[in-house]
Amino acid sequence: MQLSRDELLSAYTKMRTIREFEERLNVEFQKGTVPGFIHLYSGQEGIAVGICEHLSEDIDYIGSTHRGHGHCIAKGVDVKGMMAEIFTKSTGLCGGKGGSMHIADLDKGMLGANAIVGGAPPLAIGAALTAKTLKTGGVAIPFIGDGAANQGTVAESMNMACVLNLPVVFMFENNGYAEFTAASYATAGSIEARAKAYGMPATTIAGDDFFAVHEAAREAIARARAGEGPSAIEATAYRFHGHFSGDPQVYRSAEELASVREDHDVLKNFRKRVTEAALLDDAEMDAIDAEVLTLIDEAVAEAMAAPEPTEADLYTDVYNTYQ
Amino acid sequence: MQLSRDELLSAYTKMRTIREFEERLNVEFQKGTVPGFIHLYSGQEGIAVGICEHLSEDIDYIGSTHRGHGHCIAKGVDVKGMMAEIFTKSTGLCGGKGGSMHIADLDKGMLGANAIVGGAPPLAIGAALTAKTLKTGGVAIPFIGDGAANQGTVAESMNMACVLNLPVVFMFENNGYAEFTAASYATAGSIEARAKAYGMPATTIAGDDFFAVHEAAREAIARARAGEGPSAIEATAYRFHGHFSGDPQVYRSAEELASVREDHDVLKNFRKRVTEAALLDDAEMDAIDAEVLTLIDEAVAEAMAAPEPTEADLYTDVYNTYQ
Amino acid sequence: MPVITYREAINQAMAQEMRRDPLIVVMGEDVAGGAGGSAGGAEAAGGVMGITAGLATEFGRDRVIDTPITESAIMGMGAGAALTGLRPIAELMFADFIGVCFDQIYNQAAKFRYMFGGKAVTPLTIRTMIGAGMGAGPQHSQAIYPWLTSVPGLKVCVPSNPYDAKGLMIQAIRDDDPVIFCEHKSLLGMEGEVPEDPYTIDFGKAAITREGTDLTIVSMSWMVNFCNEAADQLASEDFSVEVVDMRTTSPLDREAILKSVRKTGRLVVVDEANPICSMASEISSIVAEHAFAALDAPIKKVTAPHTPVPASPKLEALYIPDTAKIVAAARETLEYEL
Amino acid sequence: MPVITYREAINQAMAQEMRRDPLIVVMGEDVAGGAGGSAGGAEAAGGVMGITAGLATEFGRDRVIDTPITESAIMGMGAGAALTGLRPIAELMFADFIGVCFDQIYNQAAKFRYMFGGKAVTPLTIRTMIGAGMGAGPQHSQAIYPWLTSVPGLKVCVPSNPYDAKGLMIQAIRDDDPVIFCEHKSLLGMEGEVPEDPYTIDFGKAAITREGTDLTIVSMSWMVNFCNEAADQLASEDFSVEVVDMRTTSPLDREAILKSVRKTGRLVVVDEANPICSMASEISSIVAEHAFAALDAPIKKVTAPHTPVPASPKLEALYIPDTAKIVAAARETLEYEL
Ligand SMILES: Cc1ncc(C[n+]2csc(CCOP(=O)(O)OP(=O)(O)O)c2C)c(N)n1
Ligand SMILES: Cc1ncc(C[n+]2csc(CCOP(=O)(O)OP(=O)(O)O)c2C)c(N)n1
Ligand SMILES: [Mg+2]
Ligand SMILES: [Mg+2]
Repeated sequence: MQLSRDELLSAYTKMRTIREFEERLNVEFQKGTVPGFIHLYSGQEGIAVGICEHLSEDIDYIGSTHRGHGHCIAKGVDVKGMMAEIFTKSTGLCGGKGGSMHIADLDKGMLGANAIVGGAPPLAIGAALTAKTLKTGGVAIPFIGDGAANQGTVAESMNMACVLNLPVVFMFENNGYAEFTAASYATAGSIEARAKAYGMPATTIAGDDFFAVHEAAREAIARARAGEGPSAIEATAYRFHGHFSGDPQVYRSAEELASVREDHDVLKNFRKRVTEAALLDDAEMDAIDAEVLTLIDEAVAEAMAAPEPTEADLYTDVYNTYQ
Repeated sequence: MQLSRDELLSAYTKMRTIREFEERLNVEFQKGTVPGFIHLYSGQEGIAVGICEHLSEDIDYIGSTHRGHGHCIAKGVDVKGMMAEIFTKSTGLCGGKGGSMHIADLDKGMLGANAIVGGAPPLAIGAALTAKTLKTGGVAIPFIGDGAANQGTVAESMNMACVLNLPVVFMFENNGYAEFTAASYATAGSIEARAKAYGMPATTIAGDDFFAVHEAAREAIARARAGEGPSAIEATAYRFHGHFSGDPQVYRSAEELASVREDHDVLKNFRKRVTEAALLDDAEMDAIDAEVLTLIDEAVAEAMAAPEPTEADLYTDVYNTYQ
Repeated sequence: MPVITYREAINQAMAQEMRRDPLIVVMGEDVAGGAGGSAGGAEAAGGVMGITAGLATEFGRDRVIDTPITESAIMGMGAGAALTGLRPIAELMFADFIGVCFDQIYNQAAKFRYMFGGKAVTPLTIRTMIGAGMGAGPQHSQAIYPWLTSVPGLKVCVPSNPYDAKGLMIQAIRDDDPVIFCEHKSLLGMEGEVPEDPYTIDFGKAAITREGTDLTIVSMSWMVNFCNEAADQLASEDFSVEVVDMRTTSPLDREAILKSVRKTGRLVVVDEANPICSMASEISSIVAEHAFAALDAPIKKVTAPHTPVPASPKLEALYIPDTAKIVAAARETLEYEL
Repeated sequence: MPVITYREAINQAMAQEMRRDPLIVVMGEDVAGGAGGSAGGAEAAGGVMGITAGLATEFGRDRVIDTPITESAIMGMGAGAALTGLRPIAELMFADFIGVCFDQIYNQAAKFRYMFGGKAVTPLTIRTMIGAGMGAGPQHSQAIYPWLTSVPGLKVCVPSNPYDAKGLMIQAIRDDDPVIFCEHKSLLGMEGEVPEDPYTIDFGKAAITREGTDLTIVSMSWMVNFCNEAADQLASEDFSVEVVDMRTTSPLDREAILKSVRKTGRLVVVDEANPICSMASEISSIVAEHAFAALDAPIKKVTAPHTPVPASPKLEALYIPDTAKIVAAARETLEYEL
């Protein structure tokens, strides 16, 4: 289905924002300004954005992973609040208590990054149960890596979603690696076949093709909204960086690393396609690029300038009430 | 492949022993002589025996379930030791500390019944890893119910077995129910398809046909022994009793209950087949029946007469050594 | 006042709350039962112990949801539903099964509020069955509430009688934090007076079930009943024993414990859990830190031994801290002289 | 004597034992790393923290097994392999992940021997990383050894320095019971003298890392180092402080604790875990029961607060029981007068 100009611009802006956010974080992390671990989403932007462009903030939910920045931005989470959170400042979305692996924004339907591999799918089916019970028409999307695909929680969630006919789209991102181990070694058989074995429709698409993701997601989400139950999408994904910022990636060949960036850059692919089809022109995309850079610069500057949480914050919000 | 007379007699004896063991336990449990819960295997004998007749005590292992008596007997575990254990006597296989849901006999390659649904498959792949590492030629068989099939541990074990190319046969027993809930409701899609999705061969057979099980098991086990990796068998199974001894089974129709016993009795089917083919005659099977009855009578009498564990037993065997 | 069982009290609490609040859903294995069965699919169980009996029939299967045997998916679904607007009651049939789903409870539900910077509200109630006494063996008989109690962000109920069971269950359902409600399998048939109308019991408020001045016994859940018996037995020997029933272990009513010990000067803590890092240890340590000056005797812990729960009913009876063991410890503590 | 790191000490222990005993296999996520990768599949990690570095290269991938991210399958495979003749070392990368695999540890491996009537031998070593100090956030920083310690059938190592790490690891591997070996992430780079030759340290034997007569501080793992600092600081104020390093929490050297407290009369227990049902609580309760008469002051617990571990390094530093907090508690205890 043909996207409107506005839709194309929106998608491009989101993907570009994710890319710049991550590339900048990589630089900051190497400088030592960012605490903890950082897992970068560069290269996989088309997947988060391809699916989230179909979602609304009010009724639709996503459940994310340790590699969650891209999912957040795609779902409309505030970039400055995210950056401040990754810098663990009091102005961060979680007041600095969550950090990169726990960014959440329930008001935007973002159920949280998750530092437990396979942690989010059970939560996502819960959000889908809410949608089904309250008849909101909403859907829930857990993002699942090729490594996470093996976790028992994922299998359980797929079965539960089928049994209860929940509005879920299981979004598998197969970027070929879980940490330093290849999916070809650790993820037996086929993820698509696993999903189908539970009785849900499933399809495999190229995650560096925004339009392929967008189209597959459209169908799966429409199905879920119509009360026809869960489905799964497996997207081939291309991780530009290592597992975490700083990973030397000795397990990947130079050829693979080069090809990932040259042949599988979703932003390049997108730009080529929309300019060739004369849907957008380079100038307007360049303008977006510049705006995004400014936003990221500001976000980093504000995050760095923001106050640390205070000692009192250590003790708050363990409970709503604890008489 | 045609079974020898001795093989047929052995299989029949084992199946009949399981049946009588369970039927007698049902009576004893209703009398209140047996503590805890008892889950009876009657109706499913062909599955345990069909597969275990291919196994040796030394190098092959099985991992069992809460419904484990049949698996134990099929694997050659001592009937009297089992009965005494179920009566939680000091002469029981586990000294009365395990009971019905924890009978184990490592000397016979029986890794334990398991009161945790989905608990055994991870252990079974461990036994398979031992076999692979020590090149014993052994195989490991976890038994898995239709309800257990949904547990994450089962999915994880299937993936692991494929990744490490372990000598495992996943033996699914689909008896249509997990407790009081039908598999048609709770087990989405197809178990066979799930196994295949991990890249292993899988097949579905009728569990009331001893010969079908025996043949499928022969192939799968040969494959495992040859180092060709795991496979799965789904057997349609027919649970004669309720989930536990005493379950009124209001969730099953009278027709289903009648048909299970009339049309799906593996012992009847076996006898019909071997007498029609003139492989065994009724008289020799009747003789086995009588012997088995005597054995079970003795087992119950001895279990009832056996001493209780002593207070000292409460504290022993928590550790091998605990300085 | 109507006399009903602990089982019925919990059932009544859920039914009354479900009538009041359409956001409440119940989920778990066979909480209705019968789904897909050849008899037509009518409610067939109402829980393995009948605690949710009748709920599916009254509220329908959209609100009383039979699930597959996948505890991580059940707990996670409950947590995710709670985070997005429902008030789920999720059943973990036996507390022993926590090992297959603990992550969704302790790393997810319990931490949402804190790690999301105070923005999450997770009104999840987890019902689960604890304890020994049924000959159910090592994997179906454990008292694991110490682990739960130690988790920041979780609240833990351990009712010892039908009245408390109802009031704490209603509070748990209405509470905006994740709560684990521990039902003791040996108490299900216990009868007691329970008001028909809904009422709540505040969390973190202990009950004094026996008043006394010579010795404090602190306990929870099933054990409270043995403690009461022990107190009554000792009363006939002219010892005045106070029994404190914690009712919830998180929050824990430290004040009630300290106040009683400051009065009596002597303490026995009774806990069905394994001894190490138990509630008995916790309560003893609180007193050893905060009421030390009031203590006239060593603090005795009466707990299960450091062993699994044996299947044999004879051994299980020896495993359980019973009235005789409590009386013996109490007597020793009462008779202690520095 | 060679000076090596805690990380290297553990690595050396495993390598030496693997040379000695072909039954030892190592398994876990990226314990080798690189499997199936486009660079050809050579060892690429040796564990996320490099603790198993070189093992795959020396012993081959049949003995150093990269696994999928399925902790239940890893722990269960380790337990099943141990039950049938291997001596597996299974890695649970971060101890926080225990929630997805606890059943295979506590209901299976730990209970085999007891529930199978004494016939099982389960020589399984589980290596795992505990604790705060790396800014790794709420789900990667927890000190969960109290849960482990409470489980009958499990043994638990909590080494505080490279020497102990090596000796306890070798003992863990040779031990015939399931052992969880807790490596503290903040200690990995700590250097110390470690003999090249293999040696074992008996389980259940505490070390006195500072001798003293005025106060006993009991601790374990990372915290011991802060306790030593605190003792040294207080020594300059003429307080004589004894520090007891438990080394293993199961078995726990109760005698060493009681002996020290009987000498000093005062006790502070320091534990990085959340406070409730912690090792601090356990140790306090042991002393309150068995060395009550020797006590001259309340027993103080210094622990993390009852909160998740915050991601912010500033808050994390406040979360951790550090030297200043230990000194403050010690001083209060030393100065206490009845
Ligand atoms: C339960 C659990 N196990 C292991 C880890 C450590 N870990 C973090 S990310 C990761 C790899 C995940 O791989 P994949 O699912 O493919 O996601 P990707 O990193 O490729 O986005 C691992 C093993 C974890 N955080 N949680
Ligand atoms: C982890 C866990 N969840 C739930 C239970 C309770 N339970 C025991 S048997 C059973 C049903 C198992 O069904 P299935 O796997 O089909 O085996 P069957 O009883 O039919 O042999 C359930 C839910 C349990 N013992 N362990
Ligand atoms: Mg991946
Ligand atoms: Mg079944």
